[in-house]
Amino acid sequence: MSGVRYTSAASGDRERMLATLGVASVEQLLSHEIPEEVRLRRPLELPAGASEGEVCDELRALAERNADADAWTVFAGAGMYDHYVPAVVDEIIRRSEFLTPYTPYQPEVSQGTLQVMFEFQTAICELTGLEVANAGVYDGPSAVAAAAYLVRLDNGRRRIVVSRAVHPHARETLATHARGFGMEVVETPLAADGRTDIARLAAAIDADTACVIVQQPNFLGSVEDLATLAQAAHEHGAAAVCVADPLTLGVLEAPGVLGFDVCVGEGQALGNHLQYGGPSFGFFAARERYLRRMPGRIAGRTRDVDGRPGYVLTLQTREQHIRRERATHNICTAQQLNALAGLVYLAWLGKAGIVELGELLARRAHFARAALGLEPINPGPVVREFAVRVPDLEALFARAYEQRVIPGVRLADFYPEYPDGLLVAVTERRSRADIERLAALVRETQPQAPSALPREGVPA
Amino acid sequence: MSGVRYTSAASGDRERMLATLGVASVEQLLSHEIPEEVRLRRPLELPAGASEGEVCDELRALAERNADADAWTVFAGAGMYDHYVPAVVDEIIRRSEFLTPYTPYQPEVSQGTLQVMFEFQTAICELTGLEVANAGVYDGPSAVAAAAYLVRLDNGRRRIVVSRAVHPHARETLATHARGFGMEVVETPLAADGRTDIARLAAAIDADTACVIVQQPNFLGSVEDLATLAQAAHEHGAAAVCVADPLTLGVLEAPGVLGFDVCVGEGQALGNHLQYGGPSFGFFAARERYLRRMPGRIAGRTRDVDGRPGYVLTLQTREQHIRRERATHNICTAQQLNALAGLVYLAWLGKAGIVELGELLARRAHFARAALGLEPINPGPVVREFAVRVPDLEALFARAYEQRVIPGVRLADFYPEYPDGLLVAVTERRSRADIERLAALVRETQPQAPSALPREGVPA
Amino acid sequence: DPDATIFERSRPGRRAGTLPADDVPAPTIEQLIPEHARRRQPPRLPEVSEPELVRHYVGLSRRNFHLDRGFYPLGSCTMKYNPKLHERLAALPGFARLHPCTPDELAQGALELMWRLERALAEIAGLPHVTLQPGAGSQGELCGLLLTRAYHEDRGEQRSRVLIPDTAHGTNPATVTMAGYEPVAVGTAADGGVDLEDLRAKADQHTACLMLTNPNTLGLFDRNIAEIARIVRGVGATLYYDGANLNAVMGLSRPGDMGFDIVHFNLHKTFTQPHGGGGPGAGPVAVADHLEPFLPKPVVVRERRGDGFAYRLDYDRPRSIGRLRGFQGNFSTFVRAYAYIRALGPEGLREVSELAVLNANYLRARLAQGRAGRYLRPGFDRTCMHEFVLSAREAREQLGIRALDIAKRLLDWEVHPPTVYFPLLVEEALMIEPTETEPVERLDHFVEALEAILAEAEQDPEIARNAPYTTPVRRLDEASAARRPQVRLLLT
Amino acid sequence: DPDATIFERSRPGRRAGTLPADDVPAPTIEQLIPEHARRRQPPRLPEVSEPELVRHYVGLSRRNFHLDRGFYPLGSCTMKYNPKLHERLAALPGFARLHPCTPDELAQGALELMWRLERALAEIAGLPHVTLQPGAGSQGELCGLLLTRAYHEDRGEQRSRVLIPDTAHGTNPATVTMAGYEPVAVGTAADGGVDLEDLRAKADQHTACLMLTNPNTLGLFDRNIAEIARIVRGVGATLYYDGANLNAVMGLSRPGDMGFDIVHFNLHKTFTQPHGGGGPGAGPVAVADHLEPFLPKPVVVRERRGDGFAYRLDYDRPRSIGRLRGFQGNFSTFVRAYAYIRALGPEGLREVSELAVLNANYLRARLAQGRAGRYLRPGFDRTCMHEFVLSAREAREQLGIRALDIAKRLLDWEVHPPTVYFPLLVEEALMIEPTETEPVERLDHFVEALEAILAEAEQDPEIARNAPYTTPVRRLDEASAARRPQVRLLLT
Repeated sequence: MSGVRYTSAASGDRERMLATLGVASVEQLLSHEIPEEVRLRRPLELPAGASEGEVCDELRALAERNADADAWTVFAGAGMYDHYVPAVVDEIIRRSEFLTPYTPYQPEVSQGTLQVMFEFQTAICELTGLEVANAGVYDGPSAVAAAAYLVRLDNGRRRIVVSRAVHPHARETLATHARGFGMEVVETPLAADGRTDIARLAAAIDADTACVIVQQPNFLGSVEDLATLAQAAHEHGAAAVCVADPLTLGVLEAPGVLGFDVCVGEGQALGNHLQYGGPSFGFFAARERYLRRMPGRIAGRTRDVDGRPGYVLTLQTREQHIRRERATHNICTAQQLNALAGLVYLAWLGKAGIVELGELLARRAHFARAALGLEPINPGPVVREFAVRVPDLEALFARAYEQRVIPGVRLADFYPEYPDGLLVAVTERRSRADIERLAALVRETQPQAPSALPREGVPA
Repeated sequence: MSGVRYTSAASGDRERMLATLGVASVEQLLSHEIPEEVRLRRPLELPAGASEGEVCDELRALAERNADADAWTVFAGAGMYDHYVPAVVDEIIRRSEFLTPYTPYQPEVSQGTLQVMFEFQTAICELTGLEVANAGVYDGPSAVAAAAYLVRLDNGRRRIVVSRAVHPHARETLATHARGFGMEVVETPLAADGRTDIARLAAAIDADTACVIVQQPNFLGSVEDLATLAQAAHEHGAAAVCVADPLTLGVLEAPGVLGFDVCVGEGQALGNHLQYGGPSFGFFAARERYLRRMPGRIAGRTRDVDGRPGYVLTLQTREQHIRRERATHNICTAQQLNALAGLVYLAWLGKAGIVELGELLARRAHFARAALGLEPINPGPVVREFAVRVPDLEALFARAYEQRVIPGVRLADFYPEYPDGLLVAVTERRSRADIERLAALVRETQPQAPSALPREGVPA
Repeated sequence: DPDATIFERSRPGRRAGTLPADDVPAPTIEQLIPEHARRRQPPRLPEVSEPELVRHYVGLSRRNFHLDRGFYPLGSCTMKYNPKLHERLAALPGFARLHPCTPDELAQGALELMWRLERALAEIAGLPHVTLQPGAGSQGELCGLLLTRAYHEDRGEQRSRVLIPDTAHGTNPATVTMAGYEPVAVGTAADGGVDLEDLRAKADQHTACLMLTNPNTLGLFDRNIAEIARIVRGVGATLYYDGANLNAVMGLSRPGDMGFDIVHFNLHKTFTQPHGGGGPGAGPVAVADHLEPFLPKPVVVRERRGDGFAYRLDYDRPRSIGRLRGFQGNFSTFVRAYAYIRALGPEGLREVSELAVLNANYLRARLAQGRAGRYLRPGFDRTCMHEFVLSAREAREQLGIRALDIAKRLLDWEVHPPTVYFPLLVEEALMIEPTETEPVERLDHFVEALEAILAEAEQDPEIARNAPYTTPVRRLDEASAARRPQVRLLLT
Repeated sequence: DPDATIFERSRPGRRAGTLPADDVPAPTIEQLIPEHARRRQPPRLPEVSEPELVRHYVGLSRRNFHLDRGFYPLGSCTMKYNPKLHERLAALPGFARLHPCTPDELAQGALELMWRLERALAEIAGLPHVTLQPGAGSQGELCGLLLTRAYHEDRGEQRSRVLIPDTAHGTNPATVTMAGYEPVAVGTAADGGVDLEDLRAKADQHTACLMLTNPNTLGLFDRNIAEIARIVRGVGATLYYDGANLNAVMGLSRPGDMGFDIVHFNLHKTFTQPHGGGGPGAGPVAVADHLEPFLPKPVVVRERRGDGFAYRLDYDRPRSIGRLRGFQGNFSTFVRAYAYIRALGPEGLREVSELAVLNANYLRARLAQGRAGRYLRPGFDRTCMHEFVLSAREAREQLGIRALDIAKRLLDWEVHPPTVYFPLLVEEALMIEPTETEPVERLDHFVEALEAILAEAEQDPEIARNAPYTTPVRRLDEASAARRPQVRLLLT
């Protein structure tokens, strides 16, 4: 087997090549270069290589030990959602022509990728209501950190005020990065209704506040009052940064329209498979004034020497490979293929589809919340996800597993203050029958559950 | 949903198009053309259309109710085999460029498909040891019928002598088609060792015998004495037709070398998924003298007006679209994509691989036959498959199902004369551990089984 | 060398494939296979690495025009969009990796899918019984004729002739010959339909069958179909529907209701199985009650089992014509066809046909104007169904360019040409089928291309005569390819 | 219009996507979402049918050069073949369709795969602990510096500077800035390695870390690595290994054995994750024991459970630097990397590096002759590892063509150019990394192309200066793109 795996040089080739070099073996080349004291003189301690069929079977066996969202009915969300990924998305992203090229440093032979970037930027601007966007960053949480860094480069202030209703991973990522940026993160609490406590947030903003960060819908699924939040930030000259779920922007107003300066978020819901959390992509949009300090790749439209329209990577003076320590960020390889999936998904969904889907989710979320009959943690408007109190969470999970159902995410994993919280997400794949099945599981396992809400809309 | 599925004309488009036609509706067009007495004036009685995600889920649910060869350990063969299909095969055949074009009637824009056909023909000639091959026919059994028809066109004789060791589906297909061709099929029996009874076959050949048809390895898996069989045919001026398993031709001599005039067979084993029996492809090779009467598409090498090499569909005067009732066959759309899979598989396997794999299968088959410890029906040389007697077949199947094993094919489904017969196939996917698991199932369920053979090679 | 074959890219010792270790204790191959049967020289298959294998075929693929690249108005071929969903579904392990000998009780999902598809096709055809076995339209045709023979023989009749309109697809007469019948051509009337007089004159007690396509290859619906059926039935023959043009009438008119006894479907046309550069397809056949006993075996049977149903393959069919091929047919094409029918439903299917007709008539109307109207005259000037035929006779006579030249010049416009020189009835025929999946701007672009080609030919017909110019190769020497056929590489 | 964007292909009322019926009894959207939050104008996403959607992106894809088409010797990028098997595996529902919040007990296969990959990477790096979390090399670098800071702060030290050779990748200094350190450049010696004198002069108690690539961006193995490690450790700084060039040394030499404390891997380089036109990648980090407490959380933990093992994500890591991103990292890249390591095994991995070195040196030797030897001089004339750097200074001075012109002219040969103008140290640099998956005939073809380009430039340098000619577009106006950036389509 050895010597044939993905490499091309058969033994005859090697002899010919070594002869050209005038050496007898590769070892002879290496022995001059790598000092003996750092040479590894034993085989790596790894299992012996295997044939393609064997590797395939071994990994299939591992895959089958996971409760995937095809075999299981998954109500888990918390930032990643089991949406249907259309076949056209997989078809397009697995074409070699998109899958195997490098970053488009040679624009003449990379117009496919570059035009995709330009179209993606256009779609993100349109969704967020902002003027400029890059072609994607690593993921939602790191996009939040990148937004804070951008604002710091712009206004030089050192404090970040962030609502506790922002995704915990985003807040943790922000905190980790902020240590590098030399910024201070101030977290403000939730109100009793599961939304950002606007007064407390406003009070935390001062003249050294670089930006205010909130999320729409927030981690519990609640719809925030964005306009008021943006205003609070701007009153102190701070930038307003929104973390948004792009799939809900067919029904929720664009953050840019409501006054936000920067809008970032997690793109997984747009045509990216769950993949146990990655890769997906983060998106990053802002007002035009931030353009020359934005992180990430940006494609720009221009013309070639014959006057034909074309695209290039532009504003590369922001980037590490040109500006090194004076770059505005260190992003190199990002998530181009995932952004392409997002773009194809948006085009598949289309102008009517994104509204239809947004409405479908909102209505299903509402139906599900009522159908479960549990006390809501965030009783206000929600659009795809909501949190409820479950008196006996373990009983629910245990019984649900028997039916291959994952009933949601334990909220206490993220917010210890809600030990009995369950975060439930619906998608268009969670049919009415699925929701009713979950409701039945709740009824079976939570006889003592208070029916706090009138079960509006649920047939008797 | 209606009006948007895979079609492009939105309502605005339709109005514009109808205006061009000067009619108010499509109905108005139709009502002039289709007489009312044959108009369907009710909706088809079919379930209402569904979204892509719902169709996907519904078909996945159907798929999950099948015992596929990934989830189950399958020892069934009988002409189709659970070989590993390399990822490169699927990658290449699912490229739109190969998946979605029509038959290459316009060679200038079909060089990809045409060169594939030429390469495929070359590979089939090389495997079979014959001079010419077409680019594939429907499947193995229908290839056998087509071979008989070809020979009849060539020598005008009316009798076909076929060994009972040829695949039953091929014999049935031959019989069905022969009724159309106006040919008589004479079947000659198996000898006691599960091979063709050569004397009986030779005796059945007469001066009106168009061809003799045998199979290598035969349906029970036995290696036939091809040279002697070809000689018997030629002594009476009949053509010798071999049905071959192409995957075994790395270790078994090419039928063309042993004197056969025509070699056909089932191509599934070459890189085609099982697909519950199809589509796969049949291959068809012959001596050069048959070329102008061969069925199916044939690509030929030529040059363009600038002198550049290229390929065309050639000898089209054999074909129905040119010659109509004087065509040599009625084949139109055949199995180009499956033949491409076969070609890529052969190139993946390569010159060394096809021998290695052939040897691996032969040794595993032999090991398995010994390990099972059952009375063989065909005790002679086998290369990938063999038949044994199982005293209590039902007990074996029942116990095997519990362990997700399909122990083989019930031979009585094809040969009622072997009510206790089990046809067992191995592939490179049936590991030694799998074979030993099957042997354990036999031991558990067949305590009375005679251990007819010394268990050569099986460790104590 | 961009033109090298995979064999010419071979280098000794290279390989792509890997195999598990040969770890069983067993005799060597020399001990296992007798010398007379053992291969002496290994087949000279290519020796290439996986990266170069992939590059070779990716490179070849780029030399194909294909449906996902542009307009493909190939008359009679129904080059409609192939939904990507279908490839995902056909690849599901429960379908793709299912052995054909899997016992029925372990293949219930596959059998149920086949049963449901049979029911759906029966409803679309308006005939109660369906076999999915035939592997292509041509096998479906053969099936239909063998059913006809079995039916007549069962009644003690020997019939020798099959009537075929002169507009028919080439497979029809070819199949008739293969089925041991004699084909008899029936003429075409001035309105493009069957010449009833000629039909009446030729239909008699020797007639086994009339094979018909409706709409026919001119794209015209035969308005006399009921009368045709009466004539054919009157002489005891079967009436066979060539389903190549079924895309025009789904949910609008059913062959069974028109009086046909036998219908074949082209799953690779109407039901959007991708064409694969020449297959695979499938040619299921629907029949009336009196032909059911003769259907190929096995057939799928549904039986009540407890609260639900169980499905099995039934081989016990003593009057069956037997088999047309191995196993159960081209199963993965059934998956795609079923998914298509499920996605569209009754309204979607009807809309497919309505839009196929609308697109064809729109294009026909656009081409009746301008230079196209002058040089490309309609074969029969009538409202068409899903396709229509133009004649380039005026182009040949006035401009000196033939249908073939127009076709080749269209290649430079990145449009696939229509079918040319068929049907034979129309001189210099161009047979145009846009299908329902094309947007109007593609149709307009096609009109624009034809106008430009004709305008250019008015100036200089040599341009079209020497076209194409921008394709991977230019016009190829087909004559010498046929005279001195080189059909394989001579390996050394 | 072949240049139209998907937005320009939009037509009112068309659509591709379909959704299930909205069948729940619930209030209308107006009742559910307060007006202040409700969107007033729907986003103007494209309105296209599925067939046209596919054609648009298939068409765009054809305007890309890609690895499955030809040679891609892009220095420092390790453009090696991406096995097709990996795509099949990453798409398995158990991996692709697994929710990141799946409880550990229902994700044992995924966790075991991550654990096994961590162990394999640890062995390859020669360092015991691995985090898979960083989403790219740059995040791995940031992770390494934040670990360094945490480590020093844990010891009560404040250090402010990070040493970086002047040959380093641009991400190194950029990351240093983002991590709040000050970058300090260290010079390069005549043999292409770190200038030890300069290093000794700059390493002091303010030094937090030395970031090093070995082999470095010149493709040269630093033979003084042991001494470098002694110097850095001597001042209490960490030694960071930028794994971009790990493809040169797998199984031959391990960063941990060289004295490095921290290593990042580029799964999209060494472990053949496809580049996707700019991602996704992954940048796992391996560290020595003293840095383990600070690794990002969660980490995968294996525990004995009965006869076997159970795996879980451990969040209880009080000294952790926290998170660099969401969830568990780019899991599907782990699937590919693990499959690659499983397929190759220890011998295969070593052979990868050996052949990468052989290919690079063969190409270097071939280019030392002929016109290439005259106009393209080696940056440092030494046996290289997996890549090497040439300078086109002589070409510029003698022929009047620059490295960029050579790169652009190579496009006409259907070869991707090398990396140009990096490392900065070498004037008119061409940085060439053939990788181990290329066959010798591709290397020879590259030599031939360069020879031809140089020969042609001897006659007429304008040819190269105006190249390329055969690409979908020609040289683009980057200056005005940056001056008046148009970064989105203005929708109307």
